[in-house]
Amino acid sequence: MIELIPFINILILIIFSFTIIIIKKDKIVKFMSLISNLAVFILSIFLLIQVLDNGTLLLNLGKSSSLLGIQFYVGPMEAVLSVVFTFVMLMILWFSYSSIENEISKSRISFFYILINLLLASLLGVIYSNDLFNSYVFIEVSTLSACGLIILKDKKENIKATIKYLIMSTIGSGLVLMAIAYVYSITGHLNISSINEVIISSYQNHNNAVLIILGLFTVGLGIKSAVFPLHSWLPDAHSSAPTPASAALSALVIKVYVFMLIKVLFRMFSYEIINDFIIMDIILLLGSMGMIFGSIMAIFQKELKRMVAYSSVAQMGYIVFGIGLGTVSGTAIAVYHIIGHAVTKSSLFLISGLFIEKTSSKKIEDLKGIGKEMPITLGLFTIGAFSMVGIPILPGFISKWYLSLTCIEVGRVPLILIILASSLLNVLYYFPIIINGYFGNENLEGKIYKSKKIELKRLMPVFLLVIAMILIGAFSSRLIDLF
Amino acid sequence: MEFIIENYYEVGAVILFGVGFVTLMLHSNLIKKIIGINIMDTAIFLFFISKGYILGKEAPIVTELSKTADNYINPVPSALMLTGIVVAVTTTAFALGLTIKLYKHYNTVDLEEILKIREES
Amino acid sequence: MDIFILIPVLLPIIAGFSLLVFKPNYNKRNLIVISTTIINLIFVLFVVILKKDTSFHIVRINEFLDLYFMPDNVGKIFAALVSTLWVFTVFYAIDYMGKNSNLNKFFMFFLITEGITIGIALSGNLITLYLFYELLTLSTFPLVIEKGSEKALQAGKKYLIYSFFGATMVLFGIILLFSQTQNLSFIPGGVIESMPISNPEFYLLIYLLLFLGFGVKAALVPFHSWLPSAMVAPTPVSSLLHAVAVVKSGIFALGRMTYYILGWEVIEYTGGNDYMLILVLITILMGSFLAIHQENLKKRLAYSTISQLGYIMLGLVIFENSSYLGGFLHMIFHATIKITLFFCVGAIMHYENKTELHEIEGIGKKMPKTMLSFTVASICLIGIPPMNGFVSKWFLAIGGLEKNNYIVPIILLLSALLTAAYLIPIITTAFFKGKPAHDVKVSEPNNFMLIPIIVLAAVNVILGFFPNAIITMIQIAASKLF
Amino acid sequence: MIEKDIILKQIGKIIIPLVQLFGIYIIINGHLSPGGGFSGGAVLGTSFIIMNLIYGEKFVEKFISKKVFYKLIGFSIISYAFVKAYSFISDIYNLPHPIVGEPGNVFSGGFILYLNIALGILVASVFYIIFSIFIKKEV
Repeated sequence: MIELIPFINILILIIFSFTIIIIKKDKIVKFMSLISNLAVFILSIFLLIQVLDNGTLLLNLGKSSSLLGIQFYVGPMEAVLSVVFTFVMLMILWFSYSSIENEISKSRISFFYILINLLLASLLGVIYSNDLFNSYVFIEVSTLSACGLIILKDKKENIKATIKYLIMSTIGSGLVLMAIAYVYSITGHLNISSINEVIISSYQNHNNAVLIILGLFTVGLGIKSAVFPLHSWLPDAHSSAPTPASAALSALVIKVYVFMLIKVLFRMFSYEIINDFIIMDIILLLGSMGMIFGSIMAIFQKELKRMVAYSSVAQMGYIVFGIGLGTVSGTAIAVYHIIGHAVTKSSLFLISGLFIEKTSSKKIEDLKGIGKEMPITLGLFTIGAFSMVGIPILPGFISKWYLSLTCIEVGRVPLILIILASSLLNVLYYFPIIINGYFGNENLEGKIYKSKKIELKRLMPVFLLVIAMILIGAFSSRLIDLF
Repeated sequence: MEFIIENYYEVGAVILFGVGFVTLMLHSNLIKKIIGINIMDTAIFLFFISKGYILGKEAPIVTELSKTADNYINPVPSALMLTGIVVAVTTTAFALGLTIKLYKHYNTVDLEEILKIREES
Repeated sequence: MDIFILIPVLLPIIAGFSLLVFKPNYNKRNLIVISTTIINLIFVLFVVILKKDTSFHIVRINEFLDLYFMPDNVGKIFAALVSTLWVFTVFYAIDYMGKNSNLNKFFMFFLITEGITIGIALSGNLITLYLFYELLTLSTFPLVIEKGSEKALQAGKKYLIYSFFGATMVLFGIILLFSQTQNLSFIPGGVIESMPISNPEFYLLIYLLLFLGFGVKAALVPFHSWLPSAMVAPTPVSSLLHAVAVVKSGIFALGRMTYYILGWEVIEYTGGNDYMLILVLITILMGSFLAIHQENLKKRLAYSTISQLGYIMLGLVIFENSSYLGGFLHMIFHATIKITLFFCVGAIMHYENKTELHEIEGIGKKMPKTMLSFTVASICLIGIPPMNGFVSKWFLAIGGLEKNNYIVPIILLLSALLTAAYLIPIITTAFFKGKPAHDVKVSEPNNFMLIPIIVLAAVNVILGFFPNAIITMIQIAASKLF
Repeated sequence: MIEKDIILKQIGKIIIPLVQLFGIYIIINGHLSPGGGFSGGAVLGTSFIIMNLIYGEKFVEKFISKKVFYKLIGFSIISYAFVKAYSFISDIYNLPHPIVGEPGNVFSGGFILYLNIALGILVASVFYIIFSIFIKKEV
């Protein structure tokens, strides 16, 4: 039974999500989505234990051969990712119970939970699936539900952001589908492992085709995961969405596509083949550019959520950078950064949602003195920002450290400068918020002291996320050894 | 030249893909963009299905059990593309819905003009 | 029993957070703060006297994130110095900061900074040191911008940017180093075992990165400008920051890096210390020259700090037994001297509200004890025998001569002259200008402020006469190196 | 709404039931002949759309209201998921040994008939709902 967990996870989420359509009462809706997510989280933990004990799990649906059926491949990476993703989603859902009414009109609340469930199901699908076309379908489902989540908040800018996102990601999925078609035409398989077998033996005959496939996959998935020059949709979409949705989008959705890219590059092809092509250098370049320019653009943002969204672009740069190094350890750090950043960025987004709710302003400059009114909340924000900047023990530092070591390992020492410059730039945009928050007095003068304290009950999910972040940092070496 | 004629399905599909892509990128009208997306998708369907087509063989509908698999074309691409079509339909419907909504708010379906409005406001 | 080592680090931090949690009133807060620092001093002395060179692992995350404490002689001296001076400063600060009710946060960071500085002193490898080094920046930052004015925030920003820039360079260096050695523990003589090393250029890069990175906090010349701007902080903070905690942590980290990580033989082989020697000499002269032109007393002392830090760094770029000894001695002596000077200036600022040189005419008649202490400390700093400043400078000069480097003693002498040139005017203005003595009513500072000043001045004199106890301890540490 | 032409209405009376029957035929015979849930559902959904266009929305609501359509979506998808999951998990009627339908016998081919019906209902409902959302501009 336990080897069916990946399938059951997705099944539970989809069934519950469509049961919500039939139900009218919001309370039951919330309860149901909580139950389903909790169940999936617990099952994912079981799955992780199973995978750690018995090694990689291959699930052929219907127990048929891998040639015909859909295959799920759950290695340690996938198992850890699914635990982290379900955990983050659970926390986001918990957070949304008390705050979603503030942002979405009442008639649409049940849609939110439908879409969240569907989104998580499709994300898990992309993670588990070992079949290219199946992944493609899940990618499309996740894109559409992500679009749906953005449009739920019925404002002008949301519509515009959504259409931008939709068009961009449709281009992306078109390119991915084209790449799949190419792969199918030269190998005759859709199963990633089978493709690998064929390609290893015959890739020299199809050098151009392989290059085209790599390019299409990189650009297509790059658009979807907001890799630097293709990121233009991200700030609009992630900043205008309702807070829990933007947390989910920024923390989970874009990560999944990068993970898909990892699967394509290193499992479908292999390290030896990939390093023969120029594509890795291009990916490395894109990552470096993302790290620097994402941060620079974040510095110039005046709205808090936009700034955090641009910071996501920069952090995607780290992940892509890790991939671009083209070694096993680089990939492991990329996956580690996916995990660390998922936890960190979701807590940052949720906290900025709280700030916006309490100050009723999106502007960063209105946050001066917020630390005196919401000390604990800003404290949590500070820890998250420390991780981004790279204070030791927190995950941000550890990814930077290992990335640097890997740079030296592959003999590209100057690249360390980029990592360090990017973390300095992170200081430049996260610290002013904290400093002005704790030490700026301007907004408090002449005002009646308004208590903006948030009940601990509402902060609990953020607390848990921050604790998880610290744990991820503390157990980093064990995590990285897994991958 | 021979190469092109021999692989006329693929060449056609790639040309169609290019047409769709250019339509998508160069037109600022949202409806045209959506048309472009559809052309692109169709091109991929054509490409994919042509990969499964074998000249002189039938569609894989079993009417006489005596025929073996050699008599039929490869059904996998067709089945996949059925799913692809569903996905494309969904995306198109969603995009059209969004366009209607956008038109309600901005009174135009021209994406560039809409983006300009933001900068002004 | 090894966990005992943790107490000096954790106690102030916990006490600091307890201030935030319990929000005590004025009297209780003072009680907490004073008792914490005194108890902590006792603990530190326990560690210094009782503990042999043992290590205590806090947490071992992986091969590089292995946080542990290892108090050796060098660290013990630094820890003892820090905790001793902190006690004086606390008394001083309580009086200086006044009865403002909103000071819990200030004292919280004040205590936390003590814990972190002791953490730097006791840390057993470079990564632990780096962690505490970063935390030091973060915990002192609120102290710098205590006033909350625009100027203070500006200075704070400058401080942060400089510090993080330095820390980033350090991190770069650490990464490069780790990739070569896989070992960041402090071992006398350095972690690099095989001499001669195969790639000196690489190690030169590491050395320069680490030296310049830590040099930011130690106010090495191209990166010194945060120090004078950070003078906007309240005097107890600036005295601690500039005399003890921050700059000395930078120096201490430099010392650890030079003698315990890279090892002086490796550095000499790469030739990196020659480049740094030039920078250090420039630092000494430039600090002195700039100090002469400052009207503001605190700024004058700040530039003087820069120059004096150069002296200490001399001991880190000239690899000679007596240089090491002199540098280390000067680190201790400068701490006690400079804190005295700052306290005096702060007392004048607090009670007379005078900050500029020309304003303090005749202040020596009004506050004779304070200004007398200032005079004693000045003489010590100038290095007139048999004061303590002389002892350390003597060893530094000897070290330079042993290396056949004649420019060092020359610069030392020149700078001593300049030191006199910027300190003597303060004394003459205070004592010999303004109204005659019998017209002025004597009004000394409060005892809370005065006693630390006088005691510290006395300590300076005593250290000058009897430096042998400390010299012996340093010689033990030095014997492992040379 | 403007009253539609009488010819349209009368022809509709004849055509629409035929279209619907045809759709149902395609759905039910999906496992025996070309066709299946998606294509049949599309035909069926189109018939509702034509109905809406000719006789107005209220006419359709008389038969099946919007809420029912929504519920149909929910139920059909859930039951589809359950049945297919059962087949996946228990390995009954699954690839690579699917039970092949016998031409002429509707109740053959295992679960395929039920899956086709569920899919057909789903597609028909979704088509109609998308159309009605668009025509009323309540996106």
